[in-house]
Amino acid sequence: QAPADPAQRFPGVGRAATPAEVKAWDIDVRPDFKGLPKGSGSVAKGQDVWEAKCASCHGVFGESNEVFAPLVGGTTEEDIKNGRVANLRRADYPGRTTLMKLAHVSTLWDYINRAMPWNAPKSLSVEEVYAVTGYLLHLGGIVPADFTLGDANIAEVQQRLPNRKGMSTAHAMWPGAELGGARAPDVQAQACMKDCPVEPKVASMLPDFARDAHGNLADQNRLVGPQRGARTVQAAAK
Amino acid sequence: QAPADPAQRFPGVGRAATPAEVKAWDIDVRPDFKGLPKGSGSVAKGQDVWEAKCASCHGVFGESNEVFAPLVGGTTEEDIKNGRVANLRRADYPGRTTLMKLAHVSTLWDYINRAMPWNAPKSLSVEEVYAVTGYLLHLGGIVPADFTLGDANIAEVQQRLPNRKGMSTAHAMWPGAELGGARAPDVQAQACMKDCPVEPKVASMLPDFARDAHGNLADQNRLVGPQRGARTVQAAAK
Amino acid sequence: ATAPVALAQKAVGEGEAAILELPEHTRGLGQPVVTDGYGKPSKYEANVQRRQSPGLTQTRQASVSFAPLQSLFGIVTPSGLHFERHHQGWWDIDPSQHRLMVNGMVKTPKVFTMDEIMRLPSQSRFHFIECGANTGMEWGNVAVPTVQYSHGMLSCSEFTGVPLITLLEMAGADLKNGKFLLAEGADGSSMTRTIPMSLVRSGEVLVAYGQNGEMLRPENGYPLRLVVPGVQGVSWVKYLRRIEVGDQPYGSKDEVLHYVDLMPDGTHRQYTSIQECKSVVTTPSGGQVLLDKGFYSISGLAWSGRGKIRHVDVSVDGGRNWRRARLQGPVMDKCLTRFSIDWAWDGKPAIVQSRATDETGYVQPTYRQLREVRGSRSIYHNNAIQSWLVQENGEVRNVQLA
Amino acid sequence: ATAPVALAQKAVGEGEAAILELPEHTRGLGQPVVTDGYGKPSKYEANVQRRQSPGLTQTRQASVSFAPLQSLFGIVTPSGLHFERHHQGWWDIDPSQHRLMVNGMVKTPKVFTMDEIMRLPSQSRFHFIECGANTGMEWGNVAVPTVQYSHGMLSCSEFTGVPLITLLEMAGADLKNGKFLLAEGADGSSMTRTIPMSLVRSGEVLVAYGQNGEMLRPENGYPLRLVVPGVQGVSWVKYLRRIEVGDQPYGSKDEVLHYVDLMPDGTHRQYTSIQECKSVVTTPSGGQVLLDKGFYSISGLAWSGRGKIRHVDVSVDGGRNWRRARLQGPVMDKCLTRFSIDWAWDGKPAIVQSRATDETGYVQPTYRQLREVRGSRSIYHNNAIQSWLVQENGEVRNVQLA
Ligand code: HEC
Ligand code: HEC
Ligand SMILES: [Ca+2]
Ligand SMILES: [Ca+2]
Ligand SMILES: [Ca+2]
Ligand SMILES: [Ca+2]
Ligand SMILES: [Ca+2]
Ligand SMILES: [Ca+2]
Ligand SMILES: [Co+2]
Ligand SMILES: [Co+2]
Repeated sequence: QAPADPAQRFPGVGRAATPAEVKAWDIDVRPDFKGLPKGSGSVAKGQDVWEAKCASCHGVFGESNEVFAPLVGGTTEEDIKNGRVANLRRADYPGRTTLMKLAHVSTLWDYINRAMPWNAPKSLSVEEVYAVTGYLLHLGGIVPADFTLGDANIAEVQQRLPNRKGMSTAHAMWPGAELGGARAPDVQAQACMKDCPVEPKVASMLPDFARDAHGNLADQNRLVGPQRGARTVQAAAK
Repeated sequence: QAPADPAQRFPGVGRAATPAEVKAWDIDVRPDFKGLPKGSGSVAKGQDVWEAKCASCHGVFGESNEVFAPLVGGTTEEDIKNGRVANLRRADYPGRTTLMKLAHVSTLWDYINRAMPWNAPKSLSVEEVYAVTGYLLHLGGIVPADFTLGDANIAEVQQRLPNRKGMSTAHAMWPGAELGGARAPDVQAQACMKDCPVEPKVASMLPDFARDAHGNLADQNRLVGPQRGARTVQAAAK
Repeated sequence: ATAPVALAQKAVGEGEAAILELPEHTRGLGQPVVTDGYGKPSKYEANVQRRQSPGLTQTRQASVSFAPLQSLFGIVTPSGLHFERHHQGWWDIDPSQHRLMVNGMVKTPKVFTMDEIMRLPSQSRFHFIECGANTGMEWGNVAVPTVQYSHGMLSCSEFTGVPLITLLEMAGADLKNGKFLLAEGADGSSMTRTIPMSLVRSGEVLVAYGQNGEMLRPENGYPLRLVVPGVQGVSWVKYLRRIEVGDQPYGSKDEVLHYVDLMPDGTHRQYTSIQECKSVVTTPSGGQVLLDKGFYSISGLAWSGRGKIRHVDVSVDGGRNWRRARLQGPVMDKCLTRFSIDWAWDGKPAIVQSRATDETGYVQPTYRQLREVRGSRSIYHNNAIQSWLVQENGEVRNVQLA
Repeated sequence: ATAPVALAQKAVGEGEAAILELPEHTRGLGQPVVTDGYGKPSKYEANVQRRQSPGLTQTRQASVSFAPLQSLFGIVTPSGLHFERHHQGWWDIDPSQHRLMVNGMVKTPKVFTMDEIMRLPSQSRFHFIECGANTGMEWGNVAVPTVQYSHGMLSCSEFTGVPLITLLEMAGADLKNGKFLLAEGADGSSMTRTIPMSLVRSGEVLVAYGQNGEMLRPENGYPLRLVVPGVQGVSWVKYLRRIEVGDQPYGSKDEVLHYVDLMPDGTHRQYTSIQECKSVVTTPSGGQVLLDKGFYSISGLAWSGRGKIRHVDVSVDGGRNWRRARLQGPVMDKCLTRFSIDWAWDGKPAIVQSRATDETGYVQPTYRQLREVRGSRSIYHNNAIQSWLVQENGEVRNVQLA
C-alpha cells in the first residue's frame, strides 16, 4: 500500500525548511571551519566581553574563581611548538584546563557561540564570539595581545593549539568504521571461574571521617527488605 | 550449595504461625461449611442488626435505597423448589439481586462476616452474622420469620436456595483440570482475511445527547500527536 | 458535530516564529537537578489521567478508575496511571507491620514478614492485568465514548516477587491433595479468591512487591499482592495477608456471585478466570479527531491469558478485508503486545478494527460470534473485536456493527 | 561502626499483635478511586529518591542526580527516579511549539512538528541509558559509599519513537557520503554530539517521545530526545531540535573536550561512544546493613553497549571463585539484564562481585585489568568489576582490591 519512496510514503508529514529557518538554527562550526560565519574580533574587545560577561563565573584570568573549573593554564610555549601538552603525561598534575585539552579551535568558538554566557546563551554577536575566543587564546599565550581573530586567520591559529596533536580516535568504542579506529576492544579480560590467581585484599575504602559525607545512608534505603541503610549520622543528643 | 529441601533451603526466613494467629485470620467459610464457627442467630435478632447496621445502605427491606444494588427480590417459591431462578432466563428482567444468584449460603455468611458492614468490616459477632444472614434469607422467603440460623441447620437451608442449581463450571476458562470444565474455548472464531462475509453496518452508537456524558473529551487527550480529543462540551458563552 | 481540527502546517513565508525567534529555553538557564527527588510528568500532559466513568458505580470506594489507553505508548503502563479497582477502598499499609500467613493443608502454618519475603529468590516478569469486567458496559450496546472507558481496566507492568510455590514448599504444603488455594487480602473487603493450583505449580504465580522497578503503589496493593498471569485482576489479591491450601474451591463472593458469566440459558459460569485473547486499536480511537487526511500509523494492544500473541490483523473497512500488523517485540507470555500498521486515510468514513490470535490458535471473536454463544446479558469477559468509526469530519466514534 | 540491625523475628508467644489485633485497614473503609488522577508511591517509600553527590558539581544546573539502584527491582527504572544529567538546566517545553529540523546533506531540509512525528510508524524498545561518566569518581580509588552514587547514572526504560532513518529518508539524505550526523538540542547548551551513522542505518536510533508508556519527562528531554542504544547518555540529545547530515565529525565540546578518555601516555581518546559491558550487584550493596546471617538472594544488573548479556558470574570471595548467576528474561539488546544467585551468609567477612560477559565475548575487567590499559586518571567509561565488602557486623562497604 505505502509507496516505497520514503519521501512519498508519508503524505502531509513534514515540510521544507526555509533558508531563514536553516540559518537561524544551523549554528554548528566544524573542525574544518564549515559553518563558521565571516567576521572577526580583537583580543582587546575580547577582554571587555570577558570582564563584563564571563569573569564573574570563570575568574578574571580564566583561572576560574572558587567554584568553576579553570579554562586557562597548564600549557607552555613548548607545547605550542609540539602540539602536545606535556603536563597531560604527568600523573601528579592537578586538573586539566580547557586549553590543555583543546585540539580544535572550532570547538571553542562553537561552544561559546552556542552556550555562553551560561545564563544567556546565544546572546553574543559574531564579533564578540571571535573577540572573547581570541582573548582566551591570548590568556593561554597562543595569540599576542594585539591579535584580531577572524575567519581569515583562524586556520593559522589552529596550528598553534598546544594540544592539537594530543587526540586519538584509535579505539574500538565508536560503533561503525567511519573513524577508522580499532576493531578489538583494548581491554581483554578472561573469565576465570575457580581458584583464580587473585589476592582479595582491600586496597581502597572510604575513610571513617567520610562516612557521613553523603548524609545518613539509613535515610537513603527502603525501610523494609533484606537489609537497611547504615546509620552514618548519629542522632542528635537530646 | 542450597539444600534441596525447600523447608531447609532458606534458614531464618519465616516462622511457624501460632494457633491463635491462624484462628485470628483463617476466617473463610467454604461451600462445604469448613471454617464455619459454631453458633446461631434468630431472624428477629437479624432484623435488629439489619436495621441498625445495614439498612442505611441497603434499604430497610434489602431492596436497596437509591444508591445500592438490591440484595433481595426476583426469586419465587417455585425457584426454591427447583433450585433455579426463573427470572434469570428472562432477557427482559431488570437487574439481578444477590439472592437470585446465590448458590451457596456459605458465600453469604462468609462475605458478611469478612466485609460487612462496609465501613466497619469484621465488627459483627458470630451470632450477629448468623442472625443477619438468616434475616436476609427470610426476606427472600427462604426461611420463616421465627427461624434461627445456626451451624446445625445451615446445610438444610442450603437445600432451599433458589439458585442452588443455577451455576456451572463447565467452561474452559479455569486454568488446569481441577474443576473438570471443558478444554476447548466455547467461542470458536475463524480468521477470514479477504472479502469476508460481513455487512459493516453500524448497529449501535452513542446517541448525540450522550456526547457529553463523560465530560469534554478534548480534555482527556494529549495536546499533541496525530489527533486531538473531540470537543464534546461547548465552551460557555462569555 | 465537531469540525476537524485543521492543524496541517500552513505556508510559513520566511519561516515560523517557533524557529526564527529562538524560544526562551534556547536563550536561558533551565532548572537544577533534583527539583523533584521523585519526578512527575510535564505540565502539558495534564490531560493524561486515570478517570472514573460517571454513574458506573454507586460509591467511590467500591469503584474503578480507567487507564488512559488512548495516550499510552509501548506496553508498560506508568504506575501513576495504572487502573484502579477497589472493593472497600485503598490503604497505604506500613510494610514493617505487614504479615503473610500460609496455612491450610501444610505441615507447618507459617508467618512471613516483608523483610523475609524480600530476602527470597525473586523473579521479575512483564504481565498484563485486566479486570474481568473490562469492556463489560458494552455487552449489549455501545455505552461509552473512548477506549479509556471501554478498555481501560487494563494495565501492564514488570512485576517482581517470589514464586508462590517457594512459600508453599517452605510450609510443607500438600501439593498432591491441595488442589486449590485461597488468597486473602488485608483490607476491609479481605478480598478472597480461589487460585488455580496449576498456575502455582508452574511457578507463574508470584507473591509480588515490585512493580515497574519500585514497590507496588498503594492503590495496587502495597506492600504485597498476588500476580496470577493471564487471570482476571480480581484474583491478583491486593494487600495479600494469607494463602490457604485446600482441596475444594472456596466459593467466595467475587467468584460465585460476581465475576460470574450469565449465559443465555440463565445459568452462571463460576470461576471463569482466564482473560481470553483480545485486542484493541488505541490510536486512533473513540473520541479522538484526526487532524488531517494522509498517513497514520494505526496502533494498539493485544493480549491473551493463555500465552503469547501469535498475530494481529487490522481492518479499516469494518471487517471485510484484513492486513497483518507488525508486532513490537519482545512478544511475551500473558503480556501486552503492541501492534501497528500503516494507513493512509483518504478522508472517507472508515471502520477500524483489530483481531488478535494467540499461540493456542484462539481467534478473537466478533460481537456476533461472541453473542451467539454467550448472549449479551453478561458483565464479564467481553473480548469482542472493537470497531471505531472514523467519520468524514475526522471524529472517531465507538460503534458496534450489525 | 554500626551494629547489625537485629530484626530476625522474635519468639512471639501467643502471637504477634500485628496479627492478633486486626489492623485498622482490616476493620475500616479505605480511600476512594482517583484520589490521584496520577498516582504516587507509598509514603513509606520516601527514602527512595534520586540524589546529588555532595560537592561533585559546581552548579546544580550543570549537574547530575543519581538513581537509587539499591532500591530498584527488575529492569525498568520508574521515570520519577530516572537519573538526571543537565548541562544548562532542564525545561518543560510546550510541545505544540517544538520543531525538529533535518538539514545538511539532504535533498530538502525539513521541519517536523510533534504532531507529524507522532503520526509516523514508531517503535518501542527497552534500552539502558548510562552516562559516560558513570562510576567516574572511582577511577583512582573509592570515593562514594553506595551504588546510587557509584553506578546511579544508569536507567532503563521502554522508549517509543520514530527510527531516525525514516526522517532522513523523508528529507532525501545522502546516506552514502553522509557518514556522520550532528544531533542538537533546543536548550541553552544546545547540546551537540556526532552520532554514528552505522546505528542510524541499522534503524536502532530513535527520535523518541515516549518513555515507559507516557511522554518523556521534562528532565529527560520532553518532548523529544534521541535514543542511541548502547551509546553513552550524552549522545541521547534532549529537547532535540535539529539533525544535520555531514561528511565529517563535528568536534563539539562534549565529545572532544569532555567525554574524552585520558590515557596513560597523555593522549585523549575522542568519540568514545560505546558503553562497554558492565555489571554491578545492587543487593546487597554499599551502605546497606544485612539484618541477619542466613539466606540472601544476591541480585544486580548487567548491560552492554555492544548487544545482549551472555552471562554473569558472581563471586563472594573477592574473585577467587565464581558461580554463574541466573538471568531474568527477556534478555534484550543493549538493555539492562537482572541477574541473581543464592547465597547463605555465614556471618564472616565476604567480598561480593559480579562479572558480566556480553554476546561478543567481551568480559568485564577487574580494576587491575582496566588500569593496566587505561591508567587511572580518566573520568569516563569505568566499567570495572565492583567489589562490596560485607563486614562481620553486616555493614556493606564499597572497596577496591589490590
Ligand atoms: C553564570 C555563569 C557563567 C558565565 C557568566 C559564563 N560561563 Fe562559561 N561556563 C559556565 C559553566 C557552568 C560551564 C560548564 C557547562 C557544562 O557543564 O556543560 C561553562 C563552560 C564554559 C566553557 C567550556 C569549558 C570546558 O572546558 O568545557 C567555556 C569555553 C566557557 N564557559 C566560556 C565562557 C565565556 C566566553 C563566557 C562569557 C561570554 C562565559 N563562559 C560565561 C558558567 C558560566
Ligand atoms: C456504608 C454502606 C454499607 C453498610 C452499612 C453495609 N453495606 Fe453491605 N454493601 C455495601 C457495598 C458498597 C457493597 C458492595 C461491595 C463490593 O463492591 O464489593 C455491599 C455488599 C454487600 C453484600 C454483597 C451483595 C452482592 O451481591 O455482592 C451483602 C450480602 C451485604 N453488603 C450485606 C450487608 C449487611 C448484612 C450489612 C450490615 C451488617 C451491610 N451490608 C452493611 C455497603 C454497605
Ligand atoms: Ca502536514
Ligand atoms: Ca552545520
Ligand atoms: Ca565527615
Ligand atoms: Ca528470621
Ligand atoms: Ca480456612
Ligand atoms: Ca447530556
Ligand atoms: Co475486577
Ligand atoms: Co553524561
